[in-house]
Amino acid sequence: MTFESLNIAIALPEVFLLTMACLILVVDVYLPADKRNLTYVLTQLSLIITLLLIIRNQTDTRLLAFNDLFVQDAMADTLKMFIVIISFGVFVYSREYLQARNIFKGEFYVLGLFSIVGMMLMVSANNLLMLYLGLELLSLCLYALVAFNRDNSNASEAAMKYFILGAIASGMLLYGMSILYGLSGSLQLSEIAVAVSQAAEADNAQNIGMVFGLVFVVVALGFKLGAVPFHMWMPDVYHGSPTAVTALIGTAPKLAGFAMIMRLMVEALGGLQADWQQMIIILSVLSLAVGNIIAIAQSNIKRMLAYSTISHVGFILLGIIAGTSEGYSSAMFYTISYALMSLGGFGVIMLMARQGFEADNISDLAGLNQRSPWFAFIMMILMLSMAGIPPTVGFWAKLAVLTAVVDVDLVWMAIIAVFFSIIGIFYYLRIIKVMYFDDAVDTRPLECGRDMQIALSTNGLAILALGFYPAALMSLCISVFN
Amino acid sequence: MFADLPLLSLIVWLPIFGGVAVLLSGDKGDANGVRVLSLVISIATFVLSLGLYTGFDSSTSAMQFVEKTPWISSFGINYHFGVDGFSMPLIILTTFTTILVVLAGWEVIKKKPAQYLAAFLIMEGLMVAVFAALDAIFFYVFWEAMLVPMFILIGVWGGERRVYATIKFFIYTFIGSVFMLVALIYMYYKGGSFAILDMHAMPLTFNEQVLIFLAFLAAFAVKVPMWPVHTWLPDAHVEAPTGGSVILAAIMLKIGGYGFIRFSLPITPDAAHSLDWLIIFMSLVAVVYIGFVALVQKDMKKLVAYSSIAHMGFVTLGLFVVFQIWENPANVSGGAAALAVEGAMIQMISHGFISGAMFLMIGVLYDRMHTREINAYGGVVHTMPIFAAFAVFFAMANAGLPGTSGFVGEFMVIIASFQANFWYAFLGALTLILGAAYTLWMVKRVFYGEIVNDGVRALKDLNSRELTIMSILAVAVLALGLWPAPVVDVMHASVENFLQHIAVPKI
Amino acid sequence: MIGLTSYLTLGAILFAISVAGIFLNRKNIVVLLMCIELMLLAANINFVAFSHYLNDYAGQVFVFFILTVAAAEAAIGLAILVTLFRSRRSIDVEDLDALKG
Amino acid sequence: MGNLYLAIPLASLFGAIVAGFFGAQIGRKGAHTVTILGVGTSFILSLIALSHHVWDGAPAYNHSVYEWMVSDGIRFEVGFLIDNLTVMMMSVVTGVSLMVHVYTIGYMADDLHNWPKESLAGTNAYQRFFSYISLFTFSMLMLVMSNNFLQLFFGWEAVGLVSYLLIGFWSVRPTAVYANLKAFLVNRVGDFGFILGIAAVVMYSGSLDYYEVFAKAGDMSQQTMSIFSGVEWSVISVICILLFIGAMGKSAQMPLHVWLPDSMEGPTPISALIHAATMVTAGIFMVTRMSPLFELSEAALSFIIVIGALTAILMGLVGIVQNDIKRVVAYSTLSQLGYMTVALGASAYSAAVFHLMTHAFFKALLFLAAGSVIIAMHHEQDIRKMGGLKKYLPITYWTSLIGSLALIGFPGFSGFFSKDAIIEAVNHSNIPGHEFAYAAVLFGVFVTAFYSFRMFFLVFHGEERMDKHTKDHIREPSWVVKGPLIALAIPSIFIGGLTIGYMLFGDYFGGSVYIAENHPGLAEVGKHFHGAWAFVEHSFSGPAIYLAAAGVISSWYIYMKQPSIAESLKQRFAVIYNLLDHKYYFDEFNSAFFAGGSRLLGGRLWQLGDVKFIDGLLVNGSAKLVAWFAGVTRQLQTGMLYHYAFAMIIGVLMLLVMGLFI
Amino acid sequence: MSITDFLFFVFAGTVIAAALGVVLSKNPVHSVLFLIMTFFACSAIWLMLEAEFLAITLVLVYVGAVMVLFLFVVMMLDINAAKMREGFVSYLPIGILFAVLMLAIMVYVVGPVGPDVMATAALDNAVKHAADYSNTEALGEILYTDYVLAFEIAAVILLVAIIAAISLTLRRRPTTKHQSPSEQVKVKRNDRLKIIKSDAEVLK
Repeated sequence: MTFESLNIAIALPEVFLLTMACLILVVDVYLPADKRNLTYVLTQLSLIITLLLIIRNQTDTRLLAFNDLFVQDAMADTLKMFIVIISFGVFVYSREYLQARNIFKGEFYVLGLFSIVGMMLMVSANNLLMLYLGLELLSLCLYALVAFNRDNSNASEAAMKYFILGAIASGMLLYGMSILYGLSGSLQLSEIAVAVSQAAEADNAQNIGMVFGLVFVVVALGFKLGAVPFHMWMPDVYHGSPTAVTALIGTAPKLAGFAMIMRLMVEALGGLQADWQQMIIILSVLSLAVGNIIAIAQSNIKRMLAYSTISHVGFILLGIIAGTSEGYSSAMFYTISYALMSLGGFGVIMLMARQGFEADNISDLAGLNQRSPWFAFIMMILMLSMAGIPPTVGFWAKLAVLTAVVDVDLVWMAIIAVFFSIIGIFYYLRIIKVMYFDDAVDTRPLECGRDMQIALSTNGLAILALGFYPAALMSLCISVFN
Repeated sequence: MFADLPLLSLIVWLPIFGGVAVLLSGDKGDANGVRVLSLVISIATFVLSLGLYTGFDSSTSAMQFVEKTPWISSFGINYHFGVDGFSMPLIILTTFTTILVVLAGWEVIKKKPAQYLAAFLIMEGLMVAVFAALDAIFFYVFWEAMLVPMFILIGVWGGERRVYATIKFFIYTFIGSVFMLVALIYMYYKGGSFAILDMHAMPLTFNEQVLIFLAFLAAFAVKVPMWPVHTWLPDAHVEAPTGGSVILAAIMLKIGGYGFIRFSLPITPDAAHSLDWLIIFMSLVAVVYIGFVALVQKDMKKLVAYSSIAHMGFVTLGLFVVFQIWENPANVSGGAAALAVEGAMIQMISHGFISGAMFLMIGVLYDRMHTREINAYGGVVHTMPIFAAFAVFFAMANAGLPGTSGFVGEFMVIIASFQANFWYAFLGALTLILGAAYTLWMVKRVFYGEIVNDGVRALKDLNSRELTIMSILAVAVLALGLWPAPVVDVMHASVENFLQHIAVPKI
Repeated sequence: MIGLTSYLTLGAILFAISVAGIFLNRKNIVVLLMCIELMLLAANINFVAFSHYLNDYAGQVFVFFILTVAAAEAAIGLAILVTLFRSRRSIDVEDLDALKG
Repeated sequence: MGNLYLAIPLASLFGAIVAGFFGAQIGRKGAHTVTILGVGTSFILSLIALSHHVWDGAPAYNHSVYEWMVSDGIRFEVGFLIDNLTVMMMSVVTGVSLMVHVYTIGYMADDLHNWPKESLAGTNAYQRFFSYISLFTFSMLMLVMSNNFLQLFFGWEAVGLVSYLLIGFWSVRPTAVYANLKAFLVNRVGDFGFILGIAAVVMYSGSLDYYEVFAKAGDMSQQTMSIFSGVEWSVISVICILLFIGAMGKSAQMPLHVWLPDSMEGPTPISALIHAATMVTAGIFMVTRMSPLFELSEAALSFIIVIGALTAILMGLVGIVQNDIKRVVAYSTLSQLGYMTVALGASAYSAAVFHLMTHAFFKALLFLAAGSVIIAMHHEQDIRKMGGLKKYLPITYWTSLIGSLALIGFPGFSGFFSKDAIIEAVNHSNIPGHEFAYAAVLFGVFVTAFYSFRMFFLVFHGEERMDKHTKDHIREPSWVVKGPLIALAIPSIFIGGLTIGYMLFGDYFGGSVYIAENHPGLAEVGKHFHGAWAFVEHSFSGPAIYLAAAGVISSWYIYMKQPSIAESLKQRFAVIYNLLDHKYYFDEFNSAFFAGGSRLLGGRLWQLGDVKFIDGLLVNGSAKLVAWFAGVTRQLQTGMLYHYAFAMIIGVLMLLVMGLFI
Repeated sequence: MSITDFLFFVFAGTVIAAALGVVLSKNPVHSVLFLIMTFFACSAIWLMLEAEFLAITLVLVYVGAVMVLFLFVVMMLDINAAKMREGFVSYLPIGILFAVLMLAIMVYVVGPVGPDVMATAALDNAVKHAADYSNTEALGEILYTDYVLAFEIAAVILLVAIIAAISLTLRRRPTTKHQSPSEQVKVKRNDRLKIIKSDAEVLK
C-alpha cells in the first residue's frame, strides 16, 4: 500500500478539525485567562473552515479512504454539514453562559471539537471498528464535558450516570459487534451486509446468530439516541449538565446517532430489516408514550426537553421503521430539524440564564414576552415546531415520517404517534403559556451579545423559513438516499 | 383589473406580511400609527377580496382564480389556491370581519396593541388561505397555523381563566386535526396526491371511507363545534377579548363547516351517507340541548357562545340531511337537497355577521362595565338607547327573524330537512322558540327594566367608532336577510356539482 | 472437545456475570466500573476466539483498540468518580439520586 | 297598478324609517306628521286599490316584486297577490292604523311621565312610537299583500317583532318587558308550527307561491305521510293543522292565547291597532287565504272549530272576572277571535273575515275609548276605581256604548251581522264538532253581553269610586282622541249592515276563498238571506239575540241594581271564580312547566351534561388522568443507577426474546 | 480430554470464579484483586487462542496500569467497606433470575447446546502456526497500514482521556502558594515602593 491509497483528501475536514483541535489545545495552554476569547474565536473559525471544506469536498458518489475504513457519501456530507453548523451554534450560545460561570475554559472547546471529530467519524464509518472508535471519541468527550463544571455536584452525578450507562451500552455494542464479526468474518460493513443477506436467505441457524448480534446493536443505538427503555440517562444528564453541554449532547450527536443507525442497521444489517423493524416498533411506541407522558410532569425545562427528545426519537424511529428510502430521508429530515429546534431551545435557556441562576425551571421563562418579545417569539416558534404545528419545520418532519410509515401500511403506528403527540402538545403549550401569559418575576430586560442575538434569531427564523419552504432541506435529504 | 393578479395570494399574504410589519413596528412607538396601519391593511385586503366577487363566474363549479406552483415536490404538495362558490363568500366574510375586529380593538386594547392587531391580521391571512387552499396539506398547514395567533390572543388579552380556556381551545382543536392529518396521509398513500380535487375523485372502499370520515369528523366536529365536543367554545369565547370572540365565532367555526363541504362529504360520500344519522343526531342535539343550556347562562358571552353552537347545528344538519332527502320516496322530484346545502352555507355567512355583532355588542358593554354577568346589568336602554336599538336588532337576527340574515339559513335548512324527516324539521324548528327565548330573555334582563345600579346609570352611548361598526354589521345582516339572492347565486353551480358528486357512490 | 462455542460460552457467562454485577451492586461505583471492564472482557474473548477460528486478524485488532479505549474510559471514569467524591463525599450508588423524576 | 301596490307598504315604511332614524332631528311634530302622511298615503292608495278591485272588478293581481332567491328550483320571492280579500284587509289595516296614528298624538302627548328622568330612551320615545306603528302598518301590509308563504312568514314575524317592541315600549316597567317577551315566545310557538307547515307545503308542492300551491292542493290531499311510524296521516291535514298552529299563536287561540291579555301592558293605541284590530286577525286572514287547502281537510277544520269554540267561550268567561279595563277588552278580543276561528272551521271564511272587519272597527273603538278613559283617569285602569264617568266623558261614553252594542251583536249594529252570520253558519255546518261549537258560540253571546256591559256599567254608571284628586282632573281628552273615536264609531254601527249582502252572500270573495261543495254552512245561511233588514228580522226567531239581551240585563241587575249579588256569587262559586280569576291557571302552568321546566332542564343539561360529564369527566378528567399517569410514571425514573441499568437489561431481554423466539 | 481442554477448563473456571469474586466480594480492594485475577486467567486463555500480543498487553496494560489506577482510587477515596453490602441480598433473587435468564438465552444461541449458530464445522479455519510465527508482527503489519486511521483515533481518544482526567481532577488549591517568576520579573518599582513626602518632625 502507498500513502496515496489512503485518500486522505477525502477525510480532509476531519483531519483539519483534528489538527485545529490539537492546535487550540496548545494555544489555550499559553493563553492568559483574559485572552481566552481567542480560543473561542479559533474554535469557531475552525468550524467555519471545516464547514467550507465539507462543502468543497461534497460528492454524489461513494468514496472510500483509509483502506475502506472511511467512507464519504452524500449522507455523510449532509450530516457533517449540519453537525458542524449546529455545533457552531452551540458554541455561540454557550460563550456567555460559560463566562458567567467561570468555566469559560479551553478544555470545553477542545473536548467539544474532539467530540465533533468523533461524530464526523461515526458518520463516515465504514467499518465496525471505526463506528466504535468514533462513538467512543464522542462519548468520552461528552462524559468529561458533563462533569466539566467540577463544583457542581449535580453535574458530577450526571456525568457518573452517563458514563456508567454509556459504558454498559458500548459493552453491549461490542458484544453485538463481536457476534456479527464472528458470523460474517469481517468488520467491513459491506461484507457484513453480504453475509447477513446470505444468512437471511438461507434462514438457517446463522440467521438466529445475526439476530442475536442485532439485538445488542439495537440496544446500543437505542441508548445513543435515547429510546425507551434505554433512555434513562437522558433526563438526568440533560438536567445535571451545564446547559452549554446539554446543548452539545442534545443536538449534533443525534445526527451522529442517526448516521450510526443508517450505517449499522441499514447498510450492514439491512437484510435483517424484518427483525429490527419489529424491535424498533416497540422502542418507538415506548419512546413516544413515555417521552410525551412523563414530560408533562416536569417542572425543569431541561428535563422536559429531555423527555421531549425521547418522544422525538420515537418519531425518528418511525422513519427508520418504514425501511424505505422515503423513510430514511424523512428520519434524517426529522433528525436535522429536531437538532435545529432543540439547539434553539437550549439557546433560549442559556440566554435566560445569568450568573448564579440557571433559568432551567419552566417558571423562569415567565413573562418572557414582556422582557423580550422577540426571543419569546423565537421560543414560541421553537416550541410550536417541536409540537409539530405548521408553519414550522417540525410539522413537515412529522408529516414526512408519518407519510413514510403510512406508506408501508403501518397506519396504526401513525395513529399511535399522533395520539401521543396530542398529549405532547400540552407541555409545549405550557412553555408558550408561561412566556406569554404569565407575568415576569424578574422584569429586567435580557442582555446578550450581538453574536448570540443574531445566531438565535437566525436559528428561530430558520425553523420558520424551513416551515415555509421545507423542500429545501427535504429534497436534500431525499437526494441522499436516492 | 384583477384578472391577471394573483388575487388569492395577495389576499392571503397582504395581511400576513402586513401583520408582520405591524408586529415589527412594535409597541414602543405611536399606538395610533399601528392602528391606522392595521386598518389600512385590513381594508385593502377587503377591497382585494371584493375582486373575487366581481370577477367570479357563477356559472361554473370549477375552481377559479387558481394559482398552482409546486411547493414541496417530494410530496407532490403544491402551492395551490382557488375558490369556488363555497369558499369565495367565506373569504369575503373573513376579510370583512377583520376590518370590524381591527376597529373594535381600537382604543380598547391598551396592552401591546401592535401584537394584538398583528395577531388578527396574520390570522386573517391564514384563514383566507384555509378557505382558498386546494391542496390538503396546504390546507392543513393554515388550519393549524391559525390556532397559534388565536391561542396567543386568548391567552394574553383574555379574561381571568384565559389560560385554561386557551389551552383547552388549542388542545381540543389539535386533537381533532391530527387525526385528519393521518387520514390525509393515508389518502396520499392510496392516491399519490394531496390535491383535494384528486381526493374527491379517489376510489375508496367503504371501510376506508368510514375511518377517513371519522378522522375528518374529529377535526371538523371540534371546529364547528358539534355536541358533544363543543365545550371548548364557551370557555374560549368567554375568556377571549372581543375581537377574538368575533373571529372565533364569525370565521373559525365556519372552517369546520367548510371542511365538511370540502373534505368529508365529497371524499367519503358513502361513509357520510351511512353515518349521516350520527351527524344529524349530533346536530339536532346541538340545536335542542344547547338551546336549553344557553337559556340558563349567566354570562352573556357564554350565552352567545352556546347560541353559536346551536346555530352551527343547522349547518351540519343542512349538509348531512341531503342523503335522506334523496332517499325519501315522498319527494317526487328528488327533493330540495341543494336547498339544504345552500341553507347551510347561508347560515354560516349569516352567523358570521350575527355572532360577530353579538360579541361586539357584549364587548361594548364589557369595555364600559368590565363584567359580562347578565345580573350586573338592567335598564341599559335608558342610558344607551342607540346601542339598545342595535342590540335588539341583532338579538332578533340571532333569533332568526325574517328580514334578517339569521332567518334565511335556518328557514332553508328547516324546509329542506322536512323533506328528509318530519322530526328533523320539528326538532330543528324548536330553535325558533329556544333561540328567541335565550336571546330575548338576555335582552330583557340586560336592556329593559329599570336602571339597576350606578354603573349602568353612568354608561355612555356608542361612540362614533362603535356606531360605525354596528351600522356596518346591521346593514350586512339586513341586506343578506332582505336579498340573499346575490350570495346564493354564486354558489349554485358549486352546490349542484357538489351534490352530483356526492350522489355517486364511490364503492 | 473445546471449540469456538466453548470460548463463546465463556464470554457469555462473563457477560452475564458483569450484567448481574451492575444491577445487583447497590453500593459502590468502583465495582460498577469493574463490572464494565468485565463486560468488555467478555466481548474481547469473543473477538479473540472468532479471530482465531476465522484466522482473521481484524478481531485481534479490534481487541487491541478495545483495550486502548477501555483504558481511556477507565481513566475518565475514575476522574469523574473523583470529582463526584469531592463534591459528595460519597461514591455510594444510592447517593446518586439528586437527579430523578 | 304594480307601482301603486308597492307604494302602499313603502309609504308606511318610509314614515317609519324617517321617524325612527331621524326622530331626534325632526322632533315630535315632524315624527307624527311624517308617519301620518305615510300611513295616510297608504290608506288612500288602499282605497284606490279597493275601488279598483271591488267596483271596477279588476282581476286578481299576482306579481312578484323581486326575487329573494332561487334555490333548488324553488323560487323565493317577494310579491303581491291583490284581490278582494286583500284590498279589504289593506283598507281595514291602513284605516284603523290611520285612526290610531291620529289618536296616538293625544294619547302619547304626556308620555314623558312614563319614563325615568335619566332615561335617554324616553326622550325620543314619542317619535319612536310613531315609527313603530308605521312599521307595523308596513309589516301587516306585507303580510296581507303577500302572494307567497315566504313573504307571509316575513310579515307574520315582522308584526310579531313590532308587537314585541310595542308591548315592551315602556321598557322601564317590569310587567311590560315580561309581557313582550312572553308575547314573542308564545308567538314563536305558533310560528314553529307555521314554519313546519310551510316546509310541508314546499315538500309536497315544490313551491311557495299561493297559486301554485293551491293548484297542487288536490294532489296533496291524495297523499299521506307518516310522522309516527305506522300511522299514515293525510298530507293536507298535517299541513293545515301546522299552519293553523301558526294562526293559533298569532290569533291567540287556546292554548296559545296567554300572551294577549298580558300584551295590554303596551300603550293603548297599540292594543287597539295590533292586539285587537289587525295583527291578531292575521291568523284568521291566513286561514281564509289558505281556504283552498283547508277545505280539503276535514280533520283540520274540525280541529279549528273546536279550538275556536273553546277560545270563544272560555275566554269570554274569564272576561267576566277581570277588573282591568283593558284586560276586559282583551279577553273580549280573545273571545271574538274564537268566533272568527269557529267561522273558519265552519268553512264560513267570508263570515270570519266579515267579522274580522267589523270587529276591527268596533274593537279598535272600544280600545281607544278605554284609552280615552285611561287618559282621563291618569292611567288608572282598574274599573273598580271608576264609575259614573258618563257625565265627564260624554263622547267616550257614547262611542263606548256603540262599540259595546256592536260587540254584543245588538241588532242592526255591525257586530250583529257578522256574529249572527257566524252562529248561523255554524248551525248549518256539518264539520265534526260543530254542535259543540254552536252551543259554545250561543252561550258566548250571553257571556259577551254580560262582561261587556259589566264593564260599561262599572265604568260609566253607578257611583264614582275614584279618589278625589283624580276626580278633580277628569276631563275628556282632546280632539285627536275624540276624532278617531267618532270616526270608528260610524263604521261600527253601519258597516255591517251595508256590506253584509255583498261581502257575505255576494260574490265578493269569490276569487279569494274556495269552499268545498260538501261544506255548505254559509251557503245554507245565504239561501235564507234576503237583505240586511230581513236578516235583522230573521234574527228574532233565533236564540242569540235573546241571550244577548239576557246578558245585558243580568249584568245590569248584578252590577247596578244589586251589587251584592256579585259578591255572593263570588263566594258561592269560589272554585269557578278562582278558576276564572286565574284564567284557568294557564299562566301558572306555563311559567312552572315550560319556563321553569326549560330553565331546570337547561340548568341540568348544563351542569350535569356540559360541566360535569363532558368537561369534568371527559375533558378535564382525561387531562387529569394523563397528568396523574405522568406523575406516576415519572416515579420510574428513580434516579438510581441500578434501576436504569435494570431497565436496560429488561430491554435487552425483551428484544432478545422478541428477536429470537417470536 | 486433551491437555489443552483441561487447561481451558482450569482457566475458564478461574475466569468465572474470579469474575464472581469481583461482583460478590464485600471489599472493593478484593474486587480489584479478583479482577486482576480474571485478567490473568483470561490472558492465559488468549494465549491458547494464539493471541499472544493481546494476552501480554492485557497483563501489561490492564493489570499493570489500569488496575493499579483502580486500586489507587479505591485507596484514595477511603471507602467504608463495612457498609458495602447492605441491601444486596434482598435484590439477589430477582437479579439472579434475570442474569440466569439472560445467560440461558445467550448460551442457547452461542453455546454448544442450541442451534449451531456458528456453523462450527465450517468455521474452523484455525491454523496451527509455526513456532517462529509472530503474532505481534502480524498485528503490527495491519495495524499501521490497514488500520492506521483507527490507530490515530485511538491516540486521540487517549489524548481526550488525558485532557479529561486533568481538567476534572487537577486542582489549584487557593491555599497553595506559587511563585510566578514572570510576575516577579515584570514588577516595577512603583508597584512596590511609594515615596511619601512628609514634613520634618522633631522628636521630643
